[in-house]
Amino acid sequence: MDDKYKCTKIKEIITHNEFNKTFVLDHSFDEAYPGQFAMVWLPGIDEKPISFSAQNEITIKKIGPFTKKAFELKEGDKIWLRGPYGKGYKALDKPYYVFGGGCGIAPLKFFIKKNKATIKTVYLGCRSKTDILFLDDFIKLAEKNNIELTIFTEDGSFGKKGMITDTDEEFSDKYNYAICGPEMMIKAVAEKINIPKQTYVSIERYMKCAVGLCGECSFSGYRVCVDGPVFSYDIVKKLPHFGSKRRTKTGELIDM
Amino acid sequence: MDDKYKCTKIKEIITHNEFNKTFVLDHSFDEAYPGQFAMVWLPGIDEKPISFSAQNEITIKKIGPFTKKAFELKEGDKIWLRGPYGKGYKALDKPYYVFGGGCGIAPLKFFIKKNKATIKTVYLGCRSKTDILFLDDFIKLAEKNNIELTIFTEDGSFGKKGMITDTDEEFSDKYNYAICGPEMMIKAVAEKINIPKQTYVSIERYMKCAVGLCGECSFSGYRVCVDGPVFSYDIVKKLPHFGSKRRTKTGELIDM
Amino acid sequence: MNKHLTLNPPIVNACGILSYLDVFERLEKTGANFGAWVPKSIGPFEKQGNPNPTIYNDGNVMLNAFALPTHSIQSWINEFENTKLKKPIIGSVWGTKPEDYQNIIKKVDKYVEAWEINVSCPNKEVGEKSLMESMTEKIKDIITPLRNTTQKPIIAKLSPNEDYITITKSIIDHVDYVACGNTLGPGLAIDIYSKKPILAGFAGGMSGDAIKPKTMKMVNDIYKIASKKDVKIIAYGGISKWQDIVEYAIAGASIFGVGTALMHKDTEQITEYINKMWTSVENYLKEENTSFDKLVGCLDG
Amino acid sequence: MNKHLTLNPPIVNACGILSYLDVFERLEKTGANFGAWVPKSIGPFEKQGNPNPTIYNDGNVMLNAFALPTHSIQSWINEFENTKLKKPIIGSVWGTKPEDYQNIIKKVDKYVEAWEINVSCPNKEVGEKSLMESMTEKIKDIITPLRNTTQKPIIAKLSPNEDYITITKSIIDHVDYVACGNTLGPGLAIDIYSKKPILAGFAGGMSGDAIKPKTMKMVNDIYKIASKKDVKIIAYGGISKWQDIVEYAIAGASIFGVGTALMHKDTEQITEYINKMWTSVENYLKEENTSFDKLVGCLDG
Ligand SMILES: Cc1cc2nc3c(=O)[nH]c(=O)nc-3n(C[C@H](O)[C@H](O)[C@H](O)COP(=O)(O)OP(=O)(O)OC[C@H]3O[C@@H](n4cnc5c(N)ncnc54)[C@H](O)[C@@H]3O)c2cc1C
Ligand SMILES: Cc1cc2nc3c(=O)[nH]c(=O)nc-3n(C[C@H](O)[C@H](O)[C@H](O)COP(=O)(O)OP(=O)(O)OC[C@H]3O[C@@H](n4cnc5c(N)ncnc54)[C@H](O)[C@@H]3O)c2cc1C
Ligand SMILES: Cc1cc2nc3c(=O)[nH]c(=O)nc-3n(C[C@H](O)[C@H](O)[C@H](O)COP(=O)(O)O)c2cc1C
Ligand SMILES: Cc1cc2nc3c(=O)[nH]c(=O)nc-3n(C[C@H](O)[C@H](O)[C@H](O)COP(=O)(O)O)c2cc1C
Ligand code: FES
Ligand code: FES
Repeated sequence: MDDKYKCTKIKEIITHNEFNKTFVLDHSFDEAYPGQFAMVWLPGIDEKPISFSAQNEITIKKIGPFTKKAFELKEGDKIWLRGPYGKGYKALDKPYYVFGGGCGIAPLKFFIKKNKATIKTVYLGCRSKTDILFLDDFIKLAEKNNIELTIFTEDGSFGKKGMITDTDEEFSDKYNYAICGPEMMIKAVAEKINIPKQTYVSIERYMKCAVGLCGECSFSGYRVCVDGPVFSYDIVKKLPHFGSKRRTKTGELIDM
Repeated sequence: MDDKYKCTKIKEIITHNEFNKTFVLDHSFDEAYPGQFAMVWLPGIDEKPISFSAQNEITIKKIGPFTKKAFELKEGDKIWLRGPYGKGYKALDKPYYVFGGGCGIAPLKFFIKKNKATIKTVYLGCRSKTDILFLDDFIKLAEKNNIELTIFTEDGSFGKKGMITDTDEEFSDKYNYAICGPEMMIKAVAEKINIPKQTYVSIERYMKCAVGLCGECSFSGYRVCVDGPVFSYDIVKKLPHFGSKRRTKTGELIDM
Repeated sequence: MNKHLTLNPPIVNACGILSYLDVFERLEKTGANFGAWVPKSIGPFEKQGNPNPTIYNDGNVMLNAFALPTHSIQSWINEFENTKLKKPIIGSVWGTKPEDYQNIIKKVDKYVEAWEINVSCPNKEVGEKSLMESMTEKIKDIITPLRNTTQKPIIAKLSPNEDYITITKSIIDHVDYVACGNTLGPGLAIDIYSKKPILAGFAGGMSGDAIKPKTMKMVNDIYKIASKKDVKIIAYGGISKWQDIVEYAIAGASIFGVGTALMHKDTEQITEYINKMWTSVENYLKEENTSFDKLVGCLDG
Repeated sequence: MNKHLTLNPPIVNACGILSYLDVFERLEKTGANFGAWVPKSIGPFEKQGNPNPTIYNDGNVMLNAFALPTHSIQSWINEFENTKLKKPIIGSVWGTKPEDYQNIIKKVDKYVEAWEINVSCPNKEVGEKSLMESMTEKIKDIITPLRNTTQKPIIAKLSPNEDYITITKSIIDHVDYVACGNTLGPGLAIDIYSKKPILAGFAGGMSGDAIKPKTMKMVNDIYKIASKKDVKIIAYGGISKWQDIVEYAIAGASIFGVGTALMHKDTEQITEYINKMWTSVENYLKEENTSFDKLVGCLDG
């Protein structure tokens, strides 16, 4: 198996808000499944892990030099990807509750589209209405497929006011749970659900090779690029680095 | 595709006569078909092309240093082969006449066993009865499968006395023709048949790489290892090197 | 008398692969039977190495141009202090001058069972010169004083890209092992749509199956010198199946490092892969009615 | 003013591959569109080279230790006299001393359009020393007098295993092309059941996809020197798909030799393969809205 780049063109750019854009690609990564990621290369700039938000889509949040450069791309520009990499969310025996926060909403859209019939409930939590990526898609998906959709915004500008953890639903072991979002949100939601064996969460760490060789993405010894990014919460909750430590570009282990 | 050696053991040795032995191998080359050959390696000695006489069998005629060494091998000894290589005899639409001379009888036994139903007639030509390799097999094959078997010996010690070309059968284009044996015998038989488009013959030239790279086995520009060893006589008869020239180990083109 | 390690099995990770103690611990917990662990090369000062892309696998050859990222010696010591590893650790060290090597070895010596002296990384950092020029004299100056720095076995990790025979002769009395070798090349890969080099570091060291015949020759060449001096060989280069271990053993190696072949394998897969590798070597030894010790260096040619 | 060939397409067989004029004729008759033909290197005396096995393909790397079999110059001349080839011939020549090269070139000069000077074969014949030691001075002594021996373009075929930058600088004023490069290594393959080296010649030059990144680096390194002196580059090393040609062009090459990739292909298959290769390059040029001349050496890094 090689790790060659696919050089493709940007067919369309969806600007969600100041900080989030979705790039629709000319090429469809047919093997990709939700939760998996690509290494996205901008020649001469850098290369970073970005999750698929559809087989031909990636969604990027502007936070630093690389993502800033990505935001300068126009429709028709070339973009380079290798992958798909890692383990994603699997369709399992029991129906799913899905929890998305912030930029983590994007890969979950992919998951829900792929597994419509097995999704019971979707929870989304964002600061404000403008932060809810793919809001229209979620509403449509929910209506068409009889999925319960609950949205929390911190400022109350859409759905319920509050945090995603403010729900008072009781969670039962008749369901599976998929969570994607910032590590603190994952921790809060997973603890609230409290069924770790049936809860799957996505973890981010700094990546160099993305093929399991260099160890840079180590998350308490699990290499996120090959062992993850999606893990069972049963494993994650016991790991000392969870919500606490990450490695930098030098390999140093520091507090998050 | 690699060209690794299969190291296998000699299960059984059939001594046909002073100059011909068949080595039955532990390993069966399931992809091999009649007319194809292996590069047979004796570590520390040399490596030479030898045709398959069955999927797990090679038949060797002692004529020089390499084949002499091969004759010293015992049952249970290791032997190394890479292949199968080249183009063999194909099963075609029309039934076959098969002509074997000398050591060329061995691969034809393989061909007949594989294509029993499509063989009409087998002609074998040898100096003497002891030179007829696999005589019992041929007799049995002929009886069971309703194949006509005609054998010529030069000394009359078996079958008809004379050369294989002494037959007065008329050959029609309702049949295909397979010939294997010394180049002069091939020429004589093929001319006698005189239906070049339906006649297939096997050519030998000195080989080094056996994978089409070095050009050493060139036969008027056809590389015997990949374009042959089995060719349509329609091609062969026009080639200036046929029955006339071959390259030596230095690559020099000399008279045969 | 030279000092040699007893590793069971004699299989280690290649340096720069898996790299961190927590990754090794995870593999030990999962049951991966490596004989020792080699953490990422420790350097004299903190550096990030090259930006991404740092690797490129074209399906035939792996290129990497990490250019030796390393964190501070103190933060390495913190990791060593806290490790629960059961198998021995072979420390790898790099520097730009002999004192770098000595300083690092002194500070970290008590945490490791042997020292691998990396004098062979072919990679450069963008805009920098080569990190280590493998000139014979320089390598000799780095290696020779180390007997006074540490009591642990010393492994010189040499490059297949240099005149390794001359280098080996110049250091053979001061080492217990020669490791053959580091990555080959370096090589260049170009993206035909951006017309730029793929690796941010421009060129990168070649590894994987593609380099095996070259390293095999290196092992055998050096074995002929080393075996007369009680110096053993560690083989690094394209080991991906049990047959490669046997082949390197016949050529003269007695410890085997696996690097690029671990690509694309998760923790469970590495565990299964490594454990099967050594079992298969043992089966071969039984079938061929020989022993590992007899195999080492028995090449008949 | 240097002399350059106009080949259409700029694709040749690598020397030692296909080798004989009758094979080239057969390919021309079948319609294979090579731009020129390179017959097997012609040497100063008849020799068989090594016994078999002369090649070993482990699936990742090709090794060969033919060790330059060659027949007499007179029998080469007989073949040249009788050939019906339409495309130009690039003669390849090897020797053990400068006079060997001059003698052969003088005798065969009228049959070829250019001379490729092989000073880079890494193989040895059993029991012999290396046929050609690629020391800078020796290569310079071989190449420099040739301008007085022939009016045809001179191609120095250098080895990736030597200090090719120093060598290039020493000969750059006396050549029209540098060919990069010959086989890498050499490498060693061992049979684990006989415990013997597989090649009768012990070690063998490495070729195929596996060596491409190293030769790519060599092409680019030498292009930086050669392009200032009107010297062009021929690339040999792991060319197996049209993308490889584009990549080598970006690195600086303007003629492309295909060797190991022709393995396992019969005459029809080579014809289809080669003809498709160049068409695909032309499609790329169209899509990228560029020309071949603009592509050569345009690496942006
Ligand atoms: C498996 C995986 C999937 C990802 N999917 C997406 C995605 O779909 N969309 C998206 O926008 N981003 C995604 N990311 C994160 C993305 O890779 C980083 O945001 C990006 O590398 C930032 O690059 P930069 O140069 O713009 O900013 P940087 O300067 O590299 O980072 C800016 C800030 O973010 C922090 N940071 C950077 N990378 C990470 C990380 N991996 N984990 C934690 N903190 C980090 C830095 O410490 C810094 O504070 C993913 C990361 C991983 C590991
Ligand atoms: C495709 C192919 C299939 C073959 N199948 C068989 C087989 O099934 N059984 C078998 O016994 N042999 C077969 N041969 C021939 C076999 O390879 C040679 O007999 C063998 O190489 C002789 O080796 P040696 O060292 O014993 O004798 P050498 O000393 O190499 O040869 C002895 C004599 O035979 C001549 N000779 C050697 N090789 C050839 C050749 N290829 N063509 C014409 N003359 C040659 C030499 O010029 C010399 O006069 C085959 C050859 C080819 C090319
Ligand atoms: C991603 C990567 C990083 C490496 N980092 C180091 C390093 O830090 N120190 C070192 O001595 N060798 C390093 N190497 C070289 C390996 O240890 C090994 O010598 C080489 O890869 C050949 O083995 P392989 O073919 O099994 O990968 C690295 C190799 C790779 C592929
Ligand atoms: C079987 C074989 C024979 C070769 N013989 C010669 C030769 O006679 N002269 C020469 O200059 N190069 C020779 N070479 C080297 C090739 O010309 C070429 O430089 C090398 O194989 C790299 O190209 P490739 O990867 O496309 O095979 C030979 C290579 C092979 C594989
Ligand atoms: S990024 Fe290298 S191991 Fe995960
Ligand atoms: S033996 Fe047929 S081309 Fe080499």
